[in-house]
Amino acid sequence: MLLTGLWVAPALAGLLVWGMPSRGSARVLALALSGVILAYAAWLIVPYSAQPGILRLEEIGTAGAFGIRYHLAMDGIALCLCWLTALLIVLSLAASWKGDVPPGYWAAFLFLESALMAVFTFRDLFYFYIFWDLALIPMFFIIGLWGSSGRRKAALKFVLYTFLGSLSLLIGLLALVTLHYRATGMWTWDMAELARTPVAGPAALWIYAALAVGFAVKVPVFPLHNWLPEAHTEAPAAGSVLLAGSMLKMGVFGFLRVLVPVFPELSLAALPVLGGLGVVNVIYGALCAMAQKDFKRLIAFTSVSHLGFCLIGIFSLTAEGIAGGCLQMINHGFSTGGLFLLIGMMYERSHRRGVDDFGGLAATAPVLSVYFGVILLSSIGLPGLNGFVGEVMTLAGMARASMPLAVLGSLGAVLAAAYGLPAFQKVFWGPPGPDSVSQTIGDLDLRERAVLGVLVAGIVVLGVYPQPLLRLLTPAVEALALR
Amino acid sequence: MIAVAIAVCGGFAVLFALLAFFQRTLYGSAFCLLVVLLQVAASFYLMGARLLGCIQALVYAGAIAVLVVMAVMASPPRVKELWSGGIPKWLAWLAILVPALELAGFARFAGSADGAAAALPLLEKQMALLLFGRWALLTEVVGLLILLAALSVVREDAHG
Amino acid sequence: MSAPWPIWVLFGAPVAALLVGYFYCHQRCPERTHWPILASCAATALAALWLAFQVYEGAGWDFIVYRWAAIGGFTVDFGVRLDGLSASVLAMVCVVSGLIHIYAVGYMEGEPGTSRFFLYFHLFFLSMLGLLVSNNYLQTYVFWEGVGLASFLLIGFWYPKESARRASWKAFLTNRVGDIGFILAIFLLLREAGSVRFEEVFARLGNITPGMRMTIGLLLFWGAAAKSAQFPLHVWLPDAMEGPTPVSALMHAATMVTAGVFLMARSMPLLESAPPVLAVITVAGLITAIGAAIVSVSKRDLKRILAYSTVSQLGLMMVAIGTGNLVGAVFHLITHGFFKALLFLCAGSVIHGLHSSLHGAVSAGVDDAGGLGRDLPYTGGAFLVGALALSGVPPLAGFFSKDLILEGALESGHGLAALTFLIALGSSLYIFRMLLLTFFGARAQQRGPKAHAHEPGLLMRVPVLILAVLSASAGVFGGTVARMLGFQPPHFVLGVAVSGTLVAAAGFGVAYFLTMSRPSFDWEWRARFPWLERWLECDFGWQKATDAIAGGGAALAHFVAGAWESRRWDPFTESLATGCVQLGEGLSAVCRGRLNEYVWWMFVGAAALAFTVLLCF
Amino acid sequence: MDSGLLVWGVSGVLFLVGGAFLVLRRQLIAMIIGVELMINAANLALVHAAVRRGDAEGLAAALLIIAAAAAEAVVGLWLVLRRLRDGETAETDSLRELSG
Repeated sequence: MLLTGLWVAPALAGLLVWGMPSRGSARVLALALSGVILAYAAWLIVPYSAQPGILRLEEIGTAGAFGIRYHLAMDGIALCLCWLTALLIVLSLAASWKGDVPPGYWAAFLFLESALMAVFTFRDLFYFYIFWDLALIPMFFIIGLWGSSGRRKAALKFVLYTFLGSLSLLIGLLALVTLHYRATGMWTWDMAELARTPVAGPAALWIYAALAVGFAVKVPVFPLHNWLPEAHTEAPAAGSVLLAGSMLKMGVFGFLRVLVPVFPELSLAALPVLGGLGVVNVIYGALCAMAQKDFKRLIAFTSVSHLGFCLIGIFSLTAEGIAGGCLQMINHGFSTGGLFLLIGMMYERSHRRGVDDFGGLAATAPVLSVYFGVILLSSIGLPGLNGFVGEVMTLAGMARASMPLAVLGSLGAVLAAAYGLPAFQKVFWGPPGPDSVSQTIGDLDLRERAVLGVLVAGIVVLGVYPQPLLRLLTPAVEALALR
Repeated sequence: MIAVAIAVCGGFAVLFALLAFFQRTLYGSAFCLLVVLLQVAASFYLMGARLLGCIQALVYAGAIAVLVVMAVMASPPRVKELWSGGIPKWLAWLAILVPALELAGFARFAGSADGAAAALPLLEKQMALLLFGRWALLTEVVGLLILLAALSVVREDAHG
Repeated sequence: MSAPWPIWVLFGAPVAALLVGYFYCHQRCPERTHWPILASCAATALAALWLAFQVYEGAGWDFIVYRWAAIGGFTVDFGVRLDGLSASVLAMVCVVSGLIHIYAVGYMEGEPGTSRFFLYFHLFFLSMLGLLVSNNYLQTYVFWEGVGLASFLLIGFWYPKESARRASWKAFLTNRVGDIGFILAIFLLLREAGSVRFEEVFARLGNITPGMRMTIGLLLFWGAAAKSAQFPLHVWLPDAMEGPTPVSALMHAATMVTAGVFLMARSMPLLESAPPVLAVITVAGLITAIGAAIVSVSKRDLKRILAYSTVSQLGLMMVAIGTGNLVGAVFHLITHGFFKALLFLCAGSVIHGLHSSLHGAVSAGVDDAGGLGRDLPYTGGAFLVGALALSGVPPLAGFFSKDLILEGALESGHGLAALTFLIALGSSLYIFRMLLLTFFGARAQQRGPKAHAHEPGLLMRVPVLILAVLSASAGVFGGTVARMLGFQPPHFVLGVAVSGTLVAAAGFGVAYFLTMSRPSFDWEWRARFPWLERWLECDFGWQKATDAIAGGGAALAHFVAGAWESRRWDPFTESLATGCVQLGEGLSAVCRGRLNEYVWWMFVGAAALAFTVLLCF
Repeated sequence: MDSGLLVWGVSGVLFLVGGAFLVLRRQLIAMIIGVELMINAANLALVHAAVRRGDAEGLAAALLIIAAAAAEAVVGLWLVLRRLRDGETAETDSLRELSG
């Protein structure tokens, strides 16, 4: 019952919040319930560490029609991602405290959380796919209803683009299951069984491609990424935090949970293609970020770059590469989540997002500039902070797999500095522009400092001492490593 | 023997259907439809489903075809192609001649050994039992359907 | 052996000072932020000296503090390693930075944001310490970038100035380019040797292929070249003079830039196992040293002359490393730390003194500061000591360390020795030119405004005095440094010593001739050879080349983001959507509203369906 | 005598003629007549099959179909008349609302 609670609780909370009469009470209840869920997720470490390895808890019900079985399981990677999601939900709800929004806004976030938790814990591909698509709906409303000017187009583009991806994923899954049935005469959607009898022959390649495209759309991999900048620019601050912090990880999680175990030898062979795409992601994202004028688009492209590192890590298929990929996912949640919250706060005060609209903030808002500085440095991978840990381990893993890709990937480090620091210099050190609003921006109040304080604390601790998190990930990662 | 009779009825049904199609006026088409329905009722009867044949003749030919003719007559005269004088003379004569021929043929051959179609009382009894046994619910629903149809028409006129 | 407590003081004191400084002083009493920081400087200096003494006595530590990350083939533990090399350099760094911290209190008085300055200053000091005492390459890399970040913050301290912002950004980017080489070397080490710890790497050098050893060595040199401003990546150091003078003194003269040489010295066993790398280092060192010396002679700005002099001296140290002369390189690194810091502090006093007439300019040109010998006798005297030390006049420190390098060069080849002597000549030429022009040039010849300069306060004079004493007497430590590094004390070859002094004297003579006897020479050659001046101004065109590369990168970014992403790829994917819409409109034209047609299409559909069903089963 | 083929033929033609009514004739009432014809064709085939197999369910179904057809005819005619009463022509072209 432990894991079912994890994804059912947010859904119930969402319904409860939705039903609240007044906006104020809905807001308070939402924050309280998300706090409870965070506590519950954190507490899960106790039963998890009681039985190390994969916490196989929920296998309720026998295989129904077509072998669909309600099968949940939690391993190190899923636990970390659930923690990250729960934490980001609490922080983003706290951050959007001042917005005057109907209860539906808070409910949407809680529904999103429930769908994400389900995606991370379900081991049955059927349920996995259902919640994979369900996660889009709340985000569609968050962007569509409470975004900024061009929200409708962005929301529609976001949903259509990702649904196309999910279509390819569905086709892949169906083909996989039927081929498995033809091979073994047994209907099953369970990842473990599907992995046990690998599908051979040319069909496997097509299925692999279909699944890869399905996941690639969600992780924005290079050619399929242009829904991300628009979705981020138009989403409300809290929405972008969740979109970048957790939803992009669904794609990477998909690669990790479905593709690598079910098609080990194809994944090994896919190193130049998908590893190469990861490198392209890193460099392309960084180059685009360098030339952006809108801050949110800039951060959106940095997400593309960071997730490129995740791909590099995972498709190196070495233990430290995959562990680096998982760490990068969590670190990216912290740093990009923080950046989006900050930009949201600056937008709240000045209704402007352009890099040129601000200037000389270091003088007028010192605390804001310190927080922004630390989080931005973590985002460009300064050693000592958490961004660096992920990058080093993914590239070290890739160095063992294929050195040229590692060399190109580490080029991303220079480009990261190239998009991070000029923006910081322009906004905080640069001269206030003619119409820039730096004078009117007041410094952060206590609530905002608390929210960002949590993120900065996470950034510093994960940067200085990542070993405990690594110990948590090791059993799951060792199971996946092939090289 | 019976097959010939059925064939004759079928032939006439087809003939009158084509006639209905090529009639200039709707009035003629409706009339031909009536004849076709009667031919089909005759075929049912000849096939052995006597009760069904009667029902067909009564309900379908008697009620629905007449209803259609009534509808045609009820439509306002200004709609030219609907009205423009009744049905052509030759058609009327033909419509009378055909049943007469059939009745004559039927009478003549009724006596022959395999002439009378083996009535299937057992089959029809089973049908009745079925209708009010296993399919009772279905029959009720169809009955209700007809009631509804009638009501909807009535309701409209009540305060039309 | 358990770690002695002073090692924890090394790390604990700066961290405590930073925390207290930021959370208490910076928020409540900004003007007193430097107190905890000075206290931590004192503590670390004492601890460093005590540890150096222990290491001199033969002690040495290499232990792991905690396990940073370990999974698969990636095991990295943070630890401390104190041996001869790190202890000696650590002592120098702590002493010099302690003095410069005191100097900075006097120098930065009255400046806005001094508390922020001291916090950044001490952050640099902490990173430098971490770098020196780390026991593996990755920890060195972590503090290596920490030092880069501190230099970014400090160069851009006066951020309202556009040039300061550009200089700090250029410094960080160039360092990051270098760091790519360093991190790639780390990955290769992880792959080949399975660990990054110095001990294990040097123990397993045998089973790394020569080719791989060479690549790792070259990559490490690429990283060191960026940090120590060697030939291809030295472009950022002259611009780094935008920062306040204490920053230039501490980071861009004495400590930070020597990190590159320190890394080379640290990985000496690796370099020696790949001889071609040593050759490359020597060549790069020579090019840098000679080029920088020439450019330095042509510069007019006080701090720029010293900046290029630093680049030249670092080139000399790299030459020493290249010739395998570890003692020479490290000892020169230490003595250079003393006298170069002294020279910069004197330049700082001059700028500070002229502050009123410079109307806010950060640095002063030789013309503005001409003939200040009378106004600033004390600073002039200290500068003279520094100049003598730098040019290698006996008995000062420079003579001893440069002599070692000359001997090493002589052993490895006459051509090389000639070039090193040329570098020595260049160094004495540019330093005496600066000395004469600034302090002894007759006021009339200088075209600068009549500036009234005043001697700096006591807080600035004491560190200068101490550094002057150290620059003069540091020569005696040659033997101790050699012993700490595990070599026999150096024996002096009389011939090399005498020729070194002669070269220094020759340099002085030429400088005297160019500045005193024909004072207008400085402006004449610029008028007659304007192309030469432009050429020298931008480091033989290399500055332009690097700016072009950076510009190219930005243009590529704009092309990728603008022309490709937002004008071709995005519209293309959206055109797929609009294409579907058009398709929909086309199909809807079929329903023209006629009922019969609909029925007809129904029939056709039904027939087609029936047909397919029949076909399949 | 296989009357089967014959009856199939008749009901087929009847069905097609009904279809022709629906597709080709312009008047609404003609379409209703067409529908009636098609229903009868189907009924004829159904009853014939039921009788050959001696399956009472077929007959019962045929009976219900007749009932349903009655209801359908009533409603259909009523719609047409209502439309005619409102002063519209009985032409199918007047019904334009569905055009794309």
